[in-house]
Amino acid sequence: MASPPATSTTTTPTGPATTTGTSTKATRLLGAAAIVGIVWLAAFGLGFSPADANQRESVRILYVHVPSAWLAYLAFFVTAVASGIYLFSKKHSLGWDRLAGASAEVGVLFMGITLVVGALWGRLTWGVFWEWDARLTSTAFMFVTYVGYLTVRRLGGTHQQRARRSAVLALLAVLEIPLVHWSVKLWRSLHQEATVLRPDGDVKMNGLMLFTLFVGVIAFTLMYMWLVIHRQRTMAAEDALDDAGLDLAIADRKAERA
Amino acid sequence: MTATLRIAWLVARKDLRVEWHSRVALNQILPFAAITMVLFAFAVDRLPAAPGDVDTVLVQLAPGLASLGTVFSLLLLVQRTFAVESEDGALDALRAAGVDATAVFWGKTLAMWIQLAILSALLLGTAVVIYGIEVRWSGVVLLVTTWLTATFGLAAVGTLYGGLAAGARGRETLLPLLLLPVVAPVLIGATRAVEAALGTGGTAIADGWPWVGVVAVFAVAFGAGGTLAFGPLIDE
Amino acid sequence: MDRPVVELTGAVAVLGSFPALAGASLVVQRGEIVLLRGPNGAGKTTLLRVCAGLLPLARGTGVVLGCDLATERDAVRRRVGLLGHRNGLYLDLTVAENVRFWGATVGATDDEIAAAMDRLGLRGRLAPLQVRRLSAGQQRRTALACLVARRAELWLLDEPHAGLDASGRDELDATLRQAVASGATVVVASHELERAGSLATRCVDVVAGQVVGTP
Amino acid sequence: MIAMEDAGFIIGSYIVTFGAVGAYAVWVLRRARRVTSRLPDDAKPWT
Repeated sequence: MASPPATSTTTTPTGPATTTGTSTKATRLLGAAAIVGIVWLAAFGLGFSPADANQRESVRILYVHVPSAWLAYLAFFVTAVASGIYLFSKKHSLGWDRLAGASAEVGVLFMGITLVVGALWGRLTWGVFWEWDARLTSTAFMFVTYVGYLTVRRLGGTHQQRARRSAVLALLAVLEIPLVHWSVKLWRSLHQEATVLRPDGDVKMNGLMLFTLFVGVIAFTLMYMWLVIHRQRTMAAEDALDDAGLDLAIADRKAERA
Repeated sequence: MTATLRIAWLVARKDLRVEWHSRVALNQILPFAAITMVLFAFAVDRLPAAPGDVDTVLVQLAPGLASLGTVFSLLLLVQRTFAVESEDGALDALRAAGVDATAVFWGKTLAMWIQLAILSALLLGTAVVIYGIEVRWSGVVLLVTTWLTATFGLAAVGTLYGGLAAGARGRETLLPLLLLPVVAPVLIGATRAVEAALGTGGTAIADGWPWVGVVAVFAVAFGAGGTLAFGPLIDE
Repeated sequence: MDRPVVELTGAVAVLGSFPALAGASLVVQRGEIVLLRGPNGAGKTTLLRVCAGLLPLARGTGVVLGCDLATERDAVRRRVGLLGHRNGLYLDLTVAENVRFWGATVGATDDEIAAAMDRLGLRGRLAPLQVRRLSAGQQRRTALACLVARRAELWLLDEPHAGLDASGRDELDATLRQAVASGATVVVASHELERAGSLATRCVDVVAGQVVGTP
Repeated sequence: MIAMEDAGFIIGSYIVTFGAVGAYAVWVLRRARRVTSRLPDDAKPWT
C-alpha cells in the first residue's frame, strides 16, 4: 500500500553543516581519558600485577572480565531507569528513549565481551569453556533478552511508537531478569556436588591486584560513557534526519499537486 | 472491570470457537508435538535393547522433554492465534473499535491456556506411554497444580510477546527470540516439579512444591505484566 | 451550533517514511455523507485511518466527535466505525458468529444483532456459513453488518462497493441512508463515482495527500 | 610478559575486549559523521 520513499529524502536538507561528527571538547577529553585508562589497565593487568596463588596467571583475565560485566549490568540498569522516566514523565521526551537504546546497545556489547572472555577464563581455571553456574547461565539469558530488545527498537513506526514499545519491553525485562536468575540459581543448588570455583571468591586479592581491578572499572566506566554519549547523539541526529526528510517529502507531495 | 471481564470472556470464546471450526491445533500442532516426543527419543538414542525393557535415561528426561515439547507447541499456538487475528485485519479492527486491550489480553490468554493445557496433558501422557514411565499416583495433586500453573504462565507470556510480534516484519523469527529466554523459569520449575510428582528423578513429592512456587511467581508476574503492557505493545 | 464531526487541520501522517497525508484539512458536519474522490495513492485510505484514530498524526491537529485525536484516541475509536480494505472478520467463524462477536464488543442486544443481519440480508441461508466460504461480496456485506451492529456515530468506509453485487449495493445505500437518518455521519472513499455520488451530499477531492478546495 | 603461561588466552582476551570496543567505537563515529554531515548545526544540540 505504501509507496516507496520519495527519492529526495536523501538530499541535503537546508541549512549549513559546518561541523560533522558527534564530538565535542568534553567527549574528546573523555575519549583521551578512556584511552589512557585502557593503556593503564593493560600495563597493570598484563604487567605489574602479580599472578594469583590459586588461579596463577589467569587472574589477569578478570581485570577485563569483571569490569565489563559490571558495566554491562550498569548499562541495563540505566536502560531500565531511562525507559521508566520516558514512560512515566508527562513530556515523553525522546532523549530518554535514545539514552535507553544507546545504553542497551553498549550493554549488549559489554555483555558479549563478558561472555567470550569469561569462557576463555573458564577454560584456564575450570578446564572448560562453559560451566553451568547460575550467574553465567542467567547472564547468557540476559544477553539474548537485550538482543531481542534491540531488535524490537528497529521495528519501525514513528519515533514515539518506537520509544513506547521499547520502554515497555525494557521494563518487562526488569521483571524477567530476576525471575530467570532466581530460577536458575535454584536449579543449580540442586547440583551442588559439582562444586564450582566461585569466580572471584577464590581469589585472594592483594593490594596491587585490587588496585588493578579498580583501574579496570575506571577504564570501562570511561569507555561506557564515551560510547553512550556518541551513540546517543548519533541516534538524535538520525531522528532529526528522519524529521528533516519528512519535511522535504511533505514539500514534495505538496508540489506534486500543483 | 465487569466490562473488561465480559469482553475477555467474549474474546476467549471467540478464539476457542475459531479452533472448534478450524481444528488447526488438533490436526497440526498436536501431531507436531507428539512427533517431537518421538524425535527426542531418537536424539537421546537410548531406545530399549529388548522388548519389555525400560530405558532409565529417557524416563529421567521425560518431564523435561514434555516441558520442552510444551514450549515448542506454545510457539506454534501463539503464531496461530495471531495469524487468525491478522488474516483479515481483525486485530486492526479490534484496535480500531477501541476494544479494551487488557480484555483482549485476558481473553486470548484464557483461550490459549485451555488449548495449551490440553496439549501438554496429551504430551505428558505420550511421554508416560512411549517412554514407559511408572506413574506414582500420590503425586497427582502436585502434578495437576504444576500443569495448570505452568500452562497459564506460558499462555500469558506467549500472548504478551505474540501481540508485540504480530504486527512486525519477521514475526516468525522475532517471536522465539523474545519468548524463549523468558520461559526459562517455567521450563526449569515445571520440569523439577513434574519430576518430583512422577518420582522419575528419585526425589520426594514434597521437593516439588518449591518449584511450583517458581512457576506460580512467574505466572503471576506475567499475568500482571501482560495486563499493563499488552495495550502499549500492540498499539502501533 | 453543533461542533463538526470531523475537524482536521494540516494533518500529516506517515507510512514508513512516506508522508501519505501531507497537510490535509477536512471538516465534516453531522449528517453529511461525504465522498472522497481521488486517484490511487492519493491518501484517501490514510485519511480515513487518521479519522478513525488508528494512525497517529505526525503534524497537525484533529478533533473527531469532539475528542482530540492525540489525547482522547480511545474515545474516538469506540464511537467510530471503520471498514477498511480488509474486512476485519474471523474467516473460520460463521457469518452469525462474526456479527454477534462484533456487536457484543459494544454490548449490542440479540435484537440489534438480528436487525443488523436483516439489514444486509444475511439471515437465513448465509448466517450459518463460514465466512471463508463466502464470495467477496458476501464477506463485505458481513463486515457491513458488523459495523451496523456496532452502532457507530461516524462511519468511515473505504471502497465499500468493491466486490458487491447489485443487490448488495442497494442494501449498502439503504443502510447508509438509514444510518444517517438515525444521526450518524458517513465518509466514503470510492472509485465508483456514479454510485457513491448519487448517495453523497458532498464530494471532496483528495490529491497528493491533501484535500483540494475549501475544507 | 611473553613468557607468561597461557599467554595466548590472556592476551587474547585483552585483544577481544579492546578490539570489540574499538570496532564498535569506529562504527559509531563513522555513522555519526555520515549522519551529521547531512544535518544543519541547529539540529545538533551538543554543538
